[in-house]
Amino acid sequence: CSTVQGWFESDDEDPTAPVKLVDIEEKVKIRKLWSVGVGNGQGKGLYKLQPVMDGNTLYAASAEGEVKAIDRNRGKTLWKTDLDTGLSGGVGHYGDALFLGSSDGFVLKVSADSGELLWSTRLQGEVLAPPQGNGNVVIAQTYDGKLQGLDAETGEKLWTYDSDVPVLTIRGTSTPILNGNTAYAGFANGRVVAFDAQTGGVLWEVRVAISQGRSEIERIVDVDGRMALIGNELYAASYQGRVVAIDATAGRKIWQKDVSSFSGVSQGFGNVYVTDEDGTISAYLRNGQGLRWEQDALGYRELSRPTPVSSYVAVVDLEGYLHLVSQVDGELVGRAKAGGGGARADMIADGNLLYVFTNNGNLIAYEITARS
Amino acid sequence: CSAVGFPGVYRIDVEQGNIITQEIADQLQPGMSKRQVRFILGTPLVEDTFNRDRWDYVYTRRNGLDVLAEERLTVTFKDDSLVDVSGDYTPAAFGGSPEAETSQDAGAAS
Amino acid sequence: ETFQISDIRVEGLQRISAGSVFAALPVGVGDTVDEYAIRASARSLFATGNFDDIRIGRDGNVLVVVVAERPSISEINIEGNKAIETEALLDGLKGAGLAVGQVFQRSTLEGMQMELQRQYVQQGRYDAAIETEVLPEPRNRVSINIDVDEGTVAAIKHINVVGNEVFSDDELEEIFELRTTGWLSFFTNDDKYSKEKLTGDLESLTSYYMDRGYLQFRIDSTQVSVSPNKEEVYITANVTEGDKFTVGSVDLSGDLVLPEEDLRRFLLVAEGQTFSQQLVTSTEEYMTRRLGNEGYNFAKVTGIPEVEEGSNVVAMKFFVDPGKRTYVRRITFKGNLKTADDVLRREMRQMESAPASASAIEQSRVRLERLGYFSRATVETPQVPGHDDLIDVEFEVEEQSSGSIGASFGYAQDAGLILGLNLQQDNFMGTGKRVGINLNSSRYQDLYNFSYTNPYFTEDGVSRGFNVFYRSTDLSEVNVASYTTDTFGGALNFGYPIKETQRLGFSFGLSDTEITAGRFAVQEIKASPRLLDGVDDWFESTQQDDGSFSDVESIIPIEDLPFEQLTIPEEPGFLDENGDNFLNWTITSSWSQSTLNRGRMATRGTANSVSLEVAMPGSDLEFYKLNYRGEIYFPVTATWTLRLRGELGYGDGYGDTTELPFYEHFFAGGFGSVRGFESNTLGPRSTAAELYTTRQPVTGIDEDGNAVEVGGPNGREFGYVSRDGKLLVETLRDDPDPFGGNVLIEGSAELLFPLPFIKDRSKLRSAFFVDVGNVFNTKCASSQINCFDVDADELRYSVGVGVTWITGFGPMTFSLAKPLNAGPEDEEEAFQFTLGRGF
Amino acid sequence: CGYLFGDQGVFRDKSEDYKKAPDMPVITVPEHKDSDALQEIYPVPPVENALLATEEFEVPRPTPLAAGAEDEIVRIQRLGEESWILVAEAPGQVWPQVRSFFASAGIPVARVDARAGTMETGWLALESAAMASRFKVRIEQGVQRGNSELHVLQQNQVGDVDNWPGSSDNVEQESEILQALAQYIANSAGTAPVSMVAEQAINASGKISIQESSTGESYIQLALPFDRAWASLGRGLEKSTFEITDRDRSSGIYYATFLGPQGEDDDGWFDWLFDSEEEHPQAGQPFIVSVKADDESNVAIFLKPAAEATAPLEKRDRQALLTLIKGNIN
Amino acid sequence: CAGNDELPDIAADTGEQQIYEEAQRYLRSSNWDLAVRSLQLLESRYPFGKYAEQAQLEIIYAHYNGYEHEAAVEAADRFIRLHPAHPNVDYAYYMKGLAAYTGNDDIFSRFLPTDESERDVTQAKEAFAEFNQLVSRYPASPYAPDARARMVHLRNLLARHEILVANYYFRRGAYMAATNRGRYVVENFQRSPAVADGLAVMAQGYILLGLDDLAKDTIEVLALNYPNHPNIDKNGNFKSVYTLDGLQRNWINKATFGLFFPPTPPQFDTRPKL
Repeated sequence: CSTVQGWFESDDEDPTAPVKLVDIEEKVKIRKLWSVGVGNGQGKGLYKLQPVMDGNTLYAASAEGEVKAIDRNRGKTLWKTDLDTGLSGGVGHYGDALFLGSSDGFVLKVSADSGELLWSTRLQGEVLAPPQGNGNVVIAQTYDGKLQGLDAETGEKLWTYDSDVPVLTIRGTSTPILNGNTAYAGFANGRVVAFDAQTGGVLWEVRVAISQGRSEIERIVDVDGRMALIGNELYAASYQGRVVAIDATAGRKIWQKDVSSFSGVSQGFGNVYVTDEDGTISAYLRNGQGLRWEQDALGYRELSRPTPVSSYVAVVDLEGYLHLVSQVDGELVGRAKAGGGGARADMIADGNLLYVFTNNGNLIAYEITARS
Repeated sequence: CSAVGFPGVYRIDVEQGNIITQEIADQLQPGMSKRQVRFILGTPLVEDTFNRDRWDYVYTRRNGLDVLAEERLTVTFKDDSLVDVSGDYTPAAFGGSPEAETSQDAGAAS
Repeated sequence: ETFQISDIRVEGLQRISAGSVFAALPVGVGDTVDEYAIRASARSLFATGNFDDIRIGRDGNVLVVVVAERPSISEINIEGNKAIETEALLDGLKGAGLAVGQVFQRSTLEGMQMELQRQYVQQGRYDAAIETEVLPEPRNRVSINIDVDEGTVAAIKHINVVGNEVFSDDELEEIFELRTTGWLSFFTNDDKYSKEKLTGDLESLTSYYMDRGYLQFRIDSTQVSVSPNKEEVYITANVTEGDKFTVGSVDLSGDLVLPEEDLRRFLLVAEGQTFSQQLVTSTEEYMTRRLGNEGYNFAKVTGIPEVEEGSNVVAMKFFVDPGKRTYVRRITFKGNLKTADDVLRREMRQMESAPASASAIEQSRVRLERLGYFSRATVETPQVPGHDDLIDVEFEVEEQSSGSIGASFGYAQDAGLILGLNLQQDNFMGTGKRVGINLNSSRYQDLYNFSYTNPYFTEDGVSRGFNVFYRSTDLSEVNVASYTTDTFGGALNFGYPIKETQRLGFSFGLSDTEITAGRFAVQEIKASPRLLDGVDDWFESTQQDDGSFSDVESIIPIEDLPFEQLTIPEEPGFLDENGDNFLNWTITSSWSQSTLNRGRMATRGTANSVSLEVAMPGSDLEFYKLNYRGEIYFPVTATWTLRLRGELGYGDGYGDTTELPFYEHFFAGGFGSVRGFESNTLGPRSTAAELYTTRQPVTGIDEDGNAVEVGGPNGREFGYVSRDGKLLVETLRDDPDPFGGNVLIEGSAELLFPLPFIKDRSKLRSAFFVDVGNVFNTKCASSQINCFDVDADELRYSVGVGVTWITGFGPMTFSLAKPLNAGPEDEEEAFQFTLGRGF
Repeated sequence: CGYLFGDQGVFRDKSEDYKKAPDMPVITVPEHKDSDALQEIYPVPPVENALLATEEFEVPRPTPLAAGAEDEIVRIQRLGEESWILVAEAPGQVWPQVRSFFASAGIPVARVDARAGTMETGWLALESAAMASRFKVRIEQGVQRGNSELHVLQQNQVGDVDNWPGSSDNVEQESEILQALAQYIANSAGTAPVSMVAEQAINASGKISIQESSTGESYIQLALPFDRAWASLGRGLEKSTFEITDRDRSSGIYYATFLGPQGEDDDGWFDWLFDSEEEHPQAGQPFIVSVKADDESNVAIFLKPAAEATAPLEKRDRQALLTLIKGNIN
Repeated sequence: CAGNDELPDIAADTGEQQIYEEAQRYLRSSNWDLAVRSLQLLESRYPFGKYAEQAQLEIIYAHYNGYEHEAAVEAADRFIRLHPAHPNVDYAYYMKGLAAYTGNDDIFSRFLPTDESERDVTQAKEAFAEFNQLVSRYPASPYAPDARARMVHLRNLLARHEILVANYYFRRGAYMAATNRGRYVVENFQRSPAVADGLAVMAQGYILLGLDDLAKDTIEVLALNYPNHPNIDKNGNFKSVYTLDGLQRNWINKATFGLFFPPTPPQFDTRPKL
């Protein structure tokens, strides 16, 4: 009768099941200022459409093609437009222009003031990350492992860089960083490459992780999450690989630690924050002296990119809970329910204001203040 | 009458042997090797056990007892070189008149 | 230093034989060996994989090899596997060299883990986890426990085609076999990713475009990725459609062998048409097959589209390479374990030592399947090695029992339990002859029949055979007018083909039929009212006003019953007119045509047969019966087929027989006819018999005038009752039985559909059907009810579903049907089931 | 029903026809005709003895591998005044044990010839002996497959010391060494080392086998001299539950009645030979077992039912009895 | 759950000897599948015991007798793989041959009057190949004589099959096909008795094809080797049984459209009545 029982007993302690939340002593007050709905949010394609902040306005886009500009103070919608195409990558911003990627492989330049479409250029692959602009060139990364340079004015293709894509990857691509005339991008083959934004020439290339193991699954080493650039230090993390600190000009590895992260790295308070796929949030000292603290109470809860806000670090888990841990010792200090089926998009922090864009399309503003 | 039984019994044609045309036969030149002849005429379906140097290209098509078509061509070699070609399609090179008489196509009276 | 080996001694051997160790050693007795040779022999011994540890030393000039054998595996047990059977896993392991009794090595353990992981990844279970545990056992053996956590199968969450402008995403998604999780996915598993399916889908995507003019369509790249929790799969295909092309010119080149217009007939590609890869491929196929029929078995036709620069026009060039004319060297058969070689060979339309013809070979294969002896016939034409223009033709058949020796047991509702010993063998002892010895008895019929037919009496298929039979039926049992027939007779039959698929048949039969009408035989059979045998006197009794009858004055023997006492029946019964014993000799001629693709359970083709049975002049009864039966199959989709079936029958007497004898009437209803009605119950009814009333007289007067108990000492006598000069008549009340008629019109339309789980469709068939039909009589007796001349709106309709399954005992069929317009007299029967008799 | 099932009948039993399948010579072709095309695509290779058993064919049982139901590995056997050690291991395994016996006993080994299977010690002075003596151990294959025999020869250091005498000068010394050697081998059984040379030189396929005579009668072929064979046959018959009623050594005949399995509870190793559970068909039958010497080191043993035997001896039963006896001769 | 109706489970600790005895009793009482089960049990529990090899051999025997021929072949293959140099390995080869030889005949087929040469010959080819393995590797094996006799029988059967097909093609009127089948026998089946009929078929075929000089040569060989062949008359020339205008038919046959008393077509079949 073993077969019959087999059906009903649940997967006994499946090691990778998300951990149950335990009550914590709230040391921080998280107040919701306002919340604005933006279309259907991330849609079905596991997209990561991220809002962008410019001064007092937030620009957000949703998978079905709606783009909104929202006033940060009171969450009032300044303008709203509906581009009649599905969106998969966005929202890039530079000057008075927004850059979006459509799920049909187009890069769109939209006016930041009115949302009017300026130009759209067709690329080969899905654009899953916000294209970046620096006034004269626009960089877009596509899911088929290519990085495209387009002319900011006309949208005409300038150059293309092609990286070899392994058979099986993690859904999504990393977000390229455009700093002046150098562009940095992380690829699915576990490497970070620096380019001359104008000509597309490769400045340097650093391997973040080496794929090993036998099955396709064990060989995934995507650099998917957003990288962090501060001064001359570039931090990047890969799946089933390492978090790496790179000298941005020389392209030399400064230090590296083993980690498996798909949601990206951030830096603050002298630390580099990264969330591992097994749910531990680790803070490494930027100077490479090693681990400052580690918080593993949120095991396997598919945490988003850790975002420093005031003196805390915020993450959102798969059920949409917003957690705050202290930047000093990683202790869990606050929790709030953002809902919306989680929030894959990277959060934006400004002072003690935190903007979260939930998967079902709510852009929520929080104010974080320490409890007296 | 040769009809075995009821009038109009449907009988299939029984075809046997290699199909040869004058045009193919004319390509034969004396002294050709067996391989060359085989390339031109194809594999002979009658290759006698006791006469390896003689190939017979016989073609017959019958329906019951009526002979619908019958042609034959015999090729003989002498230590791997073609010496004689005889039969319905004697090629010019072997003394056949250029337009050899057409094969008797008239079927025997049924 | 080196030394010469005087002897080699091996120590520590348990299971491995000394011989295999000596064989593995590169050195032997008498060799001089040095340090290097010793290390080499250690390495080669280690390579055998049987030893954990090898030490080679010297004892004087004796080379001493001390080995420690590796443990062997005593058992492997696997828990936690549900998706993949344990046997399948064990087979996989055996492939990786890991099985009970094998030598256990650490490396094979990793190999095993990888092997199991691979099997699960292949099933899309990306997050399966496998732990292994090795437990030492006594006598240097180990047992291995494997604990599998199969994880969940990654389901496809999102499929995105990038770069499609002409066709919408939904339109393209339809082509894909891989689908995002839908409500049926738990059942069809179409949302489970697999590499093969993806490649297949990409191919169908390419051909979808190429068939619609997009010659230069190409797929730039595809990405497959998983969600971080490895439970969802995302697929993206990046395509470039290119422009739409139309066909400019079409021409043939190369050695056409046939006149150009012969081949051009097969050209599906025409000028001005949108380019379609599909049409190009099928053109190639038809031309190759046509050349095959001409004996060019290795012909190759390739269609090459050449794009004219800068324009959207393409010039189609078909290049024909006939290859050499091919001949068939030998034809061989495989799988005919019971059937003799010439039974198969005589079906051949392709001869040996003859030009090969693809159509003749295919025709031969179909003829083999049409025999009904084989469930499947396949053919291959390999090239004879060393001759590029000779092929062998190899048929492989799979025999199925085309009959059975031994008792057959059947149950049918209309016939009750059918018991019988029948040796119905279409392929008797494999000789291809049809022999039938049927000894069947059922509730209403006993049938003893011996039949022998040789379908190939001559090589061309002239068939010759005979059969003798004795049949006695008591039709009252099966709701047909109560009479019994006893027939015996025999027939000689011949048949011969007049075309590839048409045959003529003749049969000269002699039969003696005897009808005994039952007491209550209906009027159509025996005139009514009638006297009952066994009642031989009558008496007059007048009915009093209080309804009772006066006493009997006198009993009078029947013989001197005055004639006028009887009422004259309006119409004579059949037996009255023709007597009840008929010796007929009949000639039946028939034409039949069949292009069905299978002897049984066909799915394609048509079959028609017309037969005329005439009871020749000079027989006791002179009548004829004309019968047409036909069926045709239309494939509706790849797996659904529409089958139309029809049957017409007309019979009538001629010469001095006025009507078709009633025992030869057509019947309808039930299986093989109009389902949903009780079998044989449609159409004209018989009128119940009218009998002179009989009654027992209560008291009577004996001849010398005193009252006496009529009936004598031993029992009651019966007598007829008459009133005012006429014998009283009473009609039987039992319900009128079906009587059949001389005109039959019947047909049905069936939609054959595949049952989801059934793979072998030659064994089981299911169908929705609409049956229509009825039996009519051109000469209805005035009193017959439900009897109509041929009249379309009297046709009965029924609709339902039926399943036939060929079991070891023969076909088992059941059907569920709902009559739509049953008449008042028709008896309905929704569920019908029979075993041992096909429909 | 001869007609139906008899030899010419319709339902003739065809399963024996293959024995009469003719094998014809290749056809001769007149010299002016080619004959190179004639070949055989199904050639039938030759066989050593193409003699076929005439009786009805029966699917043969696999012959038993190694007999020897006894458990002890080492036994000393005597015949007359000659004795030797019988070891239930292949010569290849016994050889190294003898070497290690001499090494452990500190007896110097003078000459070793693995191919001939002999080992000779140097001259050594045993305490009780008056003069030095030396020993020669000869290893040869045993009667049964996988067995081996150890013969010891002792020579005193007197007279012609260069070559060895026919039998030991001093028999006590010989049996003393014999005992010691047997004891040593007995307790070093199990993971005994194997010597390659000995293994390959002395083939261990046994000296006894069952053959079939030209008349199709099977008999036991035994590679032992007559007297040794006579003795071991006697012992073998008793062990095979035969009761020897009389013997005539000069004409080489044992008169023995077969008792059959006496219903001892655990059926003997060979009970699979006798078909029925109940009384064995041949039980109680008298037999004549004759030993005929083919040459001075080979004998043939025939089994015939005695004149007064009641049950006929079919082929199967003769084969079974002979296999039983063969298994018990060693 | 319900225990399956397996062999009454022999207690786990029954010794090697008892299981083997158990198997012998089943073998003796022809209880083949129980014998197989206990032998397999013996092998799995004591894979390296002293009875293991013997048990493997007896499994082959038991399967064969139980008419499970595929299983017998499998067991034999396994033995050959495990003990390639075993003194009794010839028995395994022999049983593989026997299994292929009997193929899927059942108990009756040895009595049925069916002629094997008419049926599927692939089974005969397989059996020939298996026996060939035995005889060529172990000519001295006690099973070699029986195997060789069967090989000769199989070869003759394969040759006879060719002649049967030739006879059919003569009836069919495909004379070249018949001739080539005859030639195939003469060229490939030397030493088989069917060669005589092969030559007769060739001669008859050549005559019908009008190749008289080829016919003459063949007849010369036939007369030389088989003077008393039914188609050779006393002074050595060929009695042709087929003519180009069909078989002679008696008047009844003609009158009844060929349906009654048809002429029996001649057969080239000089198989001696065994």
